[in-house]
Amino acid sequence: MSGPRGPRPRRVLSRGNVFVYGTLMLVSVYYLLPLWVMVMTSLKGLPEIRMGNIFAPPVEVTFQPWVKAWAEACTGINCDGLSRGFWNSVRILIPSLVLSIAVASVNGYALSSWRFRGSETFFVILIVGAFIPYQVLLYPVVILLRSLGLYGSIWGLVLVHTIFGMPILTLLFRNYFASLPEDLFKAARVDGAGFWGIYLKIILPVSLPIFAVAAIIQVTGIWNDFFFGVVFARPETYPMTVQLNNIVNSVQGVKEYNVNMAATLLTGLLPLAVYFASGKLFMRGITAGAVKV
Amino acid sequence: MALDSGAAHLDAAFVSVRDLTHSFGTVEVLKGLDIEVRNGEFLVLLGPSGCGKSTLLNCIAGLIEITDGQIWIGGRNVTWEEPKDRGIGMVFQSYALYPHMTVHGNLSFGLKNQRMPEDQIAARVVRVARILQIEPLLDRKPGALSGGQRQRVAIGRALVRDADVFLFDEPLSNLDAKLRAELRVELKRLHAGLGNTMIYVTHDQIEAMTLADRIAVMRDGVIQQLATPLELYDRPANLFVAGFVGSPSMSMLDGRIAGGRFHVGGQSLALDGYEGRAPGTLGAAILGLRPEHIAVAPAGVEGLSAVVELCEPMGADKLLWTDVEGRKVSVRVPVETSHPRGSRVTLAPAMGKASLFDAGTEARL
Amino acid sequence: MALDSGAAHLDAAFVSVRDLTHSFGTVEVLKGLDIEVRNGEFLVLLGPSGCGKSTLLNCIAGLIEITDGQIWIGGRNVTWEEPKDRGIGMVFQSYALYPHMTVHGNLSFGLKNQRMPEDQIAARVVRVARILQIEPLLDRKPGALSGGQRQRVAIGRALVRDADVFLFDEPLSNLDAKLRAELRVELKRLHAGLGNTMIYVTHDQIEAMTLADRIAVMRDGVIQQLATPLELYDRPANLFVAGFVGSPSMSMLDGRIAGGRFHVGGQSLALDGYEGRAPGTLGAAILGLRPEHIAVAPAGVEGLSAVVELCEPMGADKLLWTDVEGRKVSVRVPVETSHPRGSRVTLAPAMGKASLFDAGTEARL
Amino acid sequence: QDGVKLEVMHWWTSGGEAAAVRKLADGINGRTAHSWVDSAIAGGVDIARPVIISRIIGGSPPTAFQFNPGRQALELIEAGLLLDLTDVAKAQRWAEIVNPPSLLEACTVDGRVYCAPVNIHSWNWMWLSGPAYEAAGLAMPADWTGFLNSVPALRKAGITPLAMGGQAWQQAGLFNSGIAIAIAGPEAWLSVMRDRNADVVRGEDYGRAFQAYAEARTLSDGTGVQDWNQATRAVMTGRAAAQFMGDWAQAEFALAGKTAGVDYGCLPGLGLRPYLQTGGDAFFFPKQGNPAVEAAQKEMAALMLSPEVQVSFNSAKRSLPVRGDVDLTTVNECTRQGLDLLAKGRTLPSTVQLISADTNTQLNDLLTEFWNTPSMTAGDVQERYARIIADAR
Amino acid sequence: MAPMIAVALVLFLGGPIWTLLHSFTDSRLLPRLRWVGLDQYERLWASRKWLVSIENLALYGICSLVGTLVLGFVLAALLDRKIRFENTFRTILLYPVALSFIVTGLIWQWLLNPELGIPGVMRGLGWGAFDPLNDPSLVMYGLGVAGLWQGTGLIMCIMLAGLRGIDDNIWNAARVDGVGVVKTYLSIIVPMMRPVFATALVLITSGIVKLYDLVVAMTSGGPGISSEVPAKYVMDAMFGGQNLGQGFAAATMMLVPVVVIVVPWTYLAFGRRKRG
Ligand SMILES: Nc1ncnc2c1ncn2[C@@H]1O[C@H](COP(=O)(O)OP(=O)(O)OP(=O)(O)O)[C@@H](O)[C@H]1O
Ligand SMILES: Nc1ncnc2c1ncn2[C@@H]1O[C@H](COP(=O)(O)OP(=O)(O)OP(=O)(O)O)[C@@H](O)[C@H]1O
Ligand SMILES: [Mg+2]
Ligand SMILES: [Mg+2]
Repeated sequence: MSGPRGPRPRRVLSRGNVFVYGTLMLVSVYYLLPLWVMVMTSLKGLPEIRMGNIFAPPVEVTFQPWVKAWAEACTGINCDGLSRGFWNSVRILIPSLVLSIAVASVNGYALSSWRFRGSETFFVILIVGAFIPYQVLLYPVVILLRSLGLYGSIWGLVLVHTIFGMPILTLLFRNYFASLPEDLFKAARVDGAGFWGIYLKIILPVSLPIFAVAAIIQVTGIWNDFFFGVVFARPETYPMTVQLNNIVNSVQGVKEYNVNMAATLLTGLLPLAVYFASGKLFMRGITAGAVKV
Repeated sequence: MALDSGAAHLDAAFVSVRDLTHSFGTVEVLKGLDIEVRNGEFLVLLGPSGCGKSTLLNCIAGLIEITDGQIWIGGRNVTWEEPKDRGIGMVFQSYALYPHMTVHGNLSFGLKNQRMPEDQIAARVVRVARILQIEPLLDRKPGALSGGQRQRVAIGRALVRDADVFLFDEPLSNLDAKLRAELRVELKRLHAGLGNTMIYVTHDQIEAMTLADRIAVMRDGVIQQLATPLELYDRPANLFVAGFVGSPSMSMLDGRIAGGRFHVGGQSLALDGYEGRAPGTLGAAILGLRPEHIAVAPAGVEGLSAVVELCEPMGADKLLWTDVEGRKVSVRVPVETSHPRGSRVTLAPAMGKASLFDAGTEARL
Repeated sequence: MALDSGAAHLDAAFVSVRDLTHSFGTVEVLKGLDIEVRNGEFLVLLGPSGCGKSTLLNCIAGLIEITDGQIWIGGRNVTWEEPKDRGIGMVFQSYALYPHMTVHGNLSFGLKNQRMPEDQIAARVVRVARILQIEPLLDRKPGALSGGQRQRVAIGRALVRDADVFLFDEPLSNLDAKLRAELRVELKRLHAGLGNTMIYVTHDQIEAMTLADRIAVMRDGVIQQLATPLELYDRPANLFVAGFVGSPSMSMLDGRIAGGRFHVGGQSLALDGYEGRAPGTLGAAILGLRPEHIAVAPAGVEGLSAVVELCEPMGADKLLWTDVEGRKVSVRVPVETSHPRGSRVTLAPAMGKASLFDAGTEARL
Repeated sequence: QDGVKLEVMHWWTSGGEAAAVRKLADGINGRTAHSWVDSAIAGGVDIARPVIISRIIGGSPPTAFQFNPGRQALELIEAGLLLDLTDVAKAQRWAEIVNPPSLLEACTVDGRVYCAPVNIHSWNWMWLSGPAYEAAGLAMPADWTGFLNSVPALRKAGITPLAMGGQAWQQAGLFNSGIAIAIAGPEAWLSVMRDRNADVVRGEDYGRAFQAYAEARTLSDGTGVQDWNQATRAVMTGRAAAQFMGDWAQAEFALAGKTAGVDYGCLPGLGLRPYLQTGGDAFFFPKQGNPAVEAAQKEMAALMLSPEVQVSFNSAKRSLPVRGDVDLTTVNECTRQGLDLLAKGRTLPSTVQLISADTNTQLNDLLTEFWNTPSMTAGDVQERYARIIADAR
Repeated sequence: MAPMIAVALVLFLGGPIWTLLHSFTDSRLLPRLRWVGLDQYERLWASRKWLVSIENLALYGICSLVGTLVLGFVLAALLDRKIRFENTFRTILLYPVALSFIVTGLIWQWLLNPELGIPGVMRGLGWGAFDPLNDPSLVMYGLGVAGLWQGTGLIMCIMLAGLRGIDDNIWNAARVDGVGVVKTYLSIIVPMMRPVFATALVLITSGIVKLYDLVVAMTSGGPGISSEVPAKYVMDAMFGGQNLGQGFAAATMMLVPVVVIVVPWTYLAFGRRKRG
């Protein structure tokens, strides 16, 4: 017996592979080019930057910009760089992230699986909410928080993040949940699981990819938020982005591009870590074997 | 035998469906359906594909919101109650296994929800897994199971629980004959032991006949007949039930009744011995004959003359497809006999087992 | 009869599976399986749930990457080819309908891909839909269909196409008996007309017997016997096949052969007329008897004495469960007869139809 | 007496600015019982404004905040949200010491003082490139006209005559603070900006100014940068010959180690009519409803104008002090010119002190559109400018 | 939970109403109810900047919507082909989202700079010179390139999550039906992912409508006003110009089409719910 036998050998340079990896590499270049420039710039001294070639690697590598961005850059009279705001950002991020995802996913779940009166109207309002530039709502939010007695507290900020994250996240969750096999819900109801039981034990575990997406959206949004951070926090609780903004966005005076780049890269590290870690949640065929259709 | 096991608990209606109507959008699937299931009864639902059996089970379970009517379980009107408050266990036609849980997790989920102690749960799961022969699979997820294994997990998920009413939607359809026979016996035994009420959808006539206390035959969302298996088989209430129950199915001869005889084409048969109230004379009528109630008579005996068209081996015996005056009639014959295609035989029906229907109303005479 | 329809095209192996091994991770499901299917043959795969039938079909279709072995179709080694280049049509056990397309869309999708002209597509779809009785459903999406309706769409999707090989995985399991019988006939007719090669998984023994040119019985990833239905039924190659084929299944009596007689408990039977090469004397042996090959003999005739335990009505006839020296033996009897529980009867097996197995190797003697 | 924590909101974040802020903070921390809590937000008034307003509306305002004095704070004052500093101003005789008086006027509404000016920044400087003129073989021009005359030579040498960043405020600044004052004259300018006299805009003087602006438009082709400091760098390296920008541009020159008068030149008011526009920063103090805090706020206001703080702060910030009676320690040639003009009283208020932010935004939009639309004529922009002035409130 | 939802409703329903009301006033620095009728709207529609903003938004919107959806889906599909280093590629495509645009805007300015950046390199290779950010007719495309760079990663992620929810059996059926990979994506996978596309669509369009940071960071609306967008108009009016009334009028005008389109669309696409 001659000829092919057993599993098809995987040719490394098959047409499909060349196309897939080729495209990805190409796109990666487009995506990485700015990163390259940033990293290179952050490793150069100011005089070298002034000379102009943005693509060139540094002639003289210096880590001073990174040190400065992290620990020395001044914000007003406080000269401790981004390190100052880091823990504040973490303290803001965690409750906001947990709460916003919890609220939105439960909303999405309620909207997709349980009938309640006015749910459509609720949904429409949320969607319209997604389109309002949040700055327009600044004063209403301030007034609202003031009347709730939350203005200026970290919980006020958490509430704001939760609310402004709600439209997109609710939509995200709702649409994903709605595409899960309906019989799963039925089986769980027969098995005596209630609203929360179904949500926690069935919906949540089979929707991990979408939770990963939601986490990515929220970590990015909350971590990078600057506007709400300054408006609703106080100087001692300013998030890292206020420092970042102060380092980067000075109107007058000299622009230290290398420090700016280093600061931006430093600020992006945590979301980046989250993106990388979320990989495990993007699992394949998670509902395999559930039903036959 | 069908009536004597489990019959002990029979009393008033335990599950009762009253005037149930359900529509999916504009498609009316259940049309004012009424059915009463006695306590401890094993009721089998039979009916053509798409007649509304699954929909009925879903309505009883409270999984779809009914358009009109009432559902009573155990003397309570549960029409508006949540599924979990109805005391039911269910096997879904599509299995609906929890994809992220192992088989063990799937089986124990319902029990955990009832806050049963861990050791009891473990004991039950093991017992059910043994019955269903899925013990080696307890740590797999549904995605790594074969079709029949999945189906068994689905059954197991219902069986582990103490439900008052079990709703089984074609639970054995994807199992091999041997396993199916074993599980049939197990189910019967469990039912006899626990005395739960069972509503069981199946397409397998043997399953229906052997398991059921009573069988309900449905068609287009309406119950056609609700009777014991024997009665259903021997005395179908109408043409539909007659044609539907029994495999291979009853042969139908359309003719006329006149002078106490049934006339079909140029031939006729005496109606002597027919168990119904067949009128002496009636315009059009239909005579139904089951293959096993027809004998191939030696030449000369009174009967219908027929031509052999096809001979199908069925394992235990053979099925002879014949043509009587242009109508198909099938006859069950022993394997040994040989009737070549095209040969002419005389068929002698046992009139005591035949069924006669009014051609207009299709009701049994 | 099984051999004469479609047999016209039989010639060399059309689908041939050579030394096929497949493992899911550490679980070895197919173990060096060999099978040759002739051109135009209707091959039925039988086997217990989880034995690897679906896996085999998937391997033939090229949907899972095999661990070792070869697949040949139409004389070509297709082991490394894409499913679409293998000329197959397939019905999946789990249907795998396209949920966003209407039934019509599901049926016509494959054809559109072959760039068949619109009018031909429409004609085919309508024809298949008529055969499967899903014409009124053409505009529905799968989500709005009953289980049996979905299954028919899945069949339809395979049937509309001109494939050289059809792989059907339990295609009729969720249909009612009547429809199943009708479709069985239709499938047979289609197959006879087109002369395609069919590999058909089923758990329904009647389906297997009536449809198959040959039947392959599988167990744990290994083919146990590949033979015509009659041979399989009458002369099972080993104990497993004997027990697996036939429903209700063959009764097994374990005993000894000595002096040309089979001894069980204190009783014995003459082996005269046994068709195999039964040795005059052998230590342990097993005698297999099908229920329909045992007659309840009048007292005095030679046979085995038995006690009636249970009597199960099966529609056409009854099944008598009896006890012979502590072993269960089932006997098929006419409905009319009456054997009360506990009564003693004499069973007279037809030795010409019996099977004898070596207790050690379990192979047929 | 217990100290109060004074949260001060400002947008001084870059190196030199931060050093300047430290002087203020040192003043508070060192000379009073109170402590300075720094709340810096970079990005200027457009970013700080919503934050400050939100905090005030939200009921937890900062103790003090930096703002442009003038029309922009009017509404807060009218709404009674800001602390009246009149008694401090009286006690410290601000009316006498603040120079130019327009700074205090900008803080005064209905005769009452609401803010404490701290420094003077002037917008209307033209910076000239030493290397560029050297390369073109010319001496640095003395005024706008001279600059225009040098253009052909510059062009020949491959030098962009005028460096201009891509942002609207830079392009508008050239007209509003530069050409309009220099060509149409301070009187016409004041009657437009202060008195909203649209007829003056439609008049001949302004007509010439718009012509000049249109001419300037052609001079910046090829700059290709967004930020002002990138434009400044072009001047520094000699790729461009001139830039119109505020005195903060000097910081860039200084950092690069350039010497005024040699490496770069400066022409206040384009050299034609050397006036100094005296903008600057001021601090406002929201009402807190707490007498102890209010006392501290007033103490702070007084301290900010004290001579010591003025000198140390403005030296660090490279801006001019608001008091005429103090001397900066070291000044270069360009700063000297500014101080001279200040001493001579050749000063004008800054644009934002006269017109509302709304009008300012509209003017910016118009002028940047003009600057970037070659097909738009001086006549077009003149008429539309006039309409905006006429509608200004 | 319930209070959260109540707050959200109050805000998302009350906010626009509040905005609408104040658009009929002459609120400047502080919101106040001094009615001026439709004055703010008249001024809005007489403003060149506003008209340009709308045109720009339409142009950018169409390019970015199509670009993001297509690129996002294609990338997700590529990542879903059981490739190696999936995690790395995904992170690469996603990292732009994590970086503040204040700085990446600057990088793109550099990259698109005719001397320093890509156009310079291309000119070096003998291509024609171009200067996207300083050419009024190209500037929106320049923004588009950067916008695509920043926005696609997230959409790709959403699509990837959607792809992961698709049953392998569907793929098998398509393979047996003889459908090529591309065709399977187009005619089976994409239609099955309709809800995912709906989510992506809302996310992208809401991002487009709110487009602000990118413009500020890269062009500040320039050259001239040729890259102005409505959200920036609103912000400029509210916070730059201290004219809340004008800003609210513009914001209202932005919401009108949203409401007109979104409300019926939501009812159509999502109104008929599956379960009950
Ligand atoms: N969501 C739906 N929308 C519209 N019609 C539906 C829907 N679900 C089911 N139907 C129709 O309702 C009828 C009854 O469906 P049901 O599932 O109850 O049938 P069944 O008796 O269980 O059939 P089977 O034996 O094939 O499972 C079928 O004709 C089916 O097409
Ligand atoms: N993904 C998987 N991982 C591990 N084991 C698997 C996987 N899929 C199937 N199996 C195992 O392989 C065996 C064969 O499965 P297969 O689906 O071929 O059975 P089958 O003969 O079709 O059974 P059935 O009649 O129940 O459909 C089963 O025991 C099953 O548990
Ligand atoms: Mg059903
Ligand atoms: Mg299978």
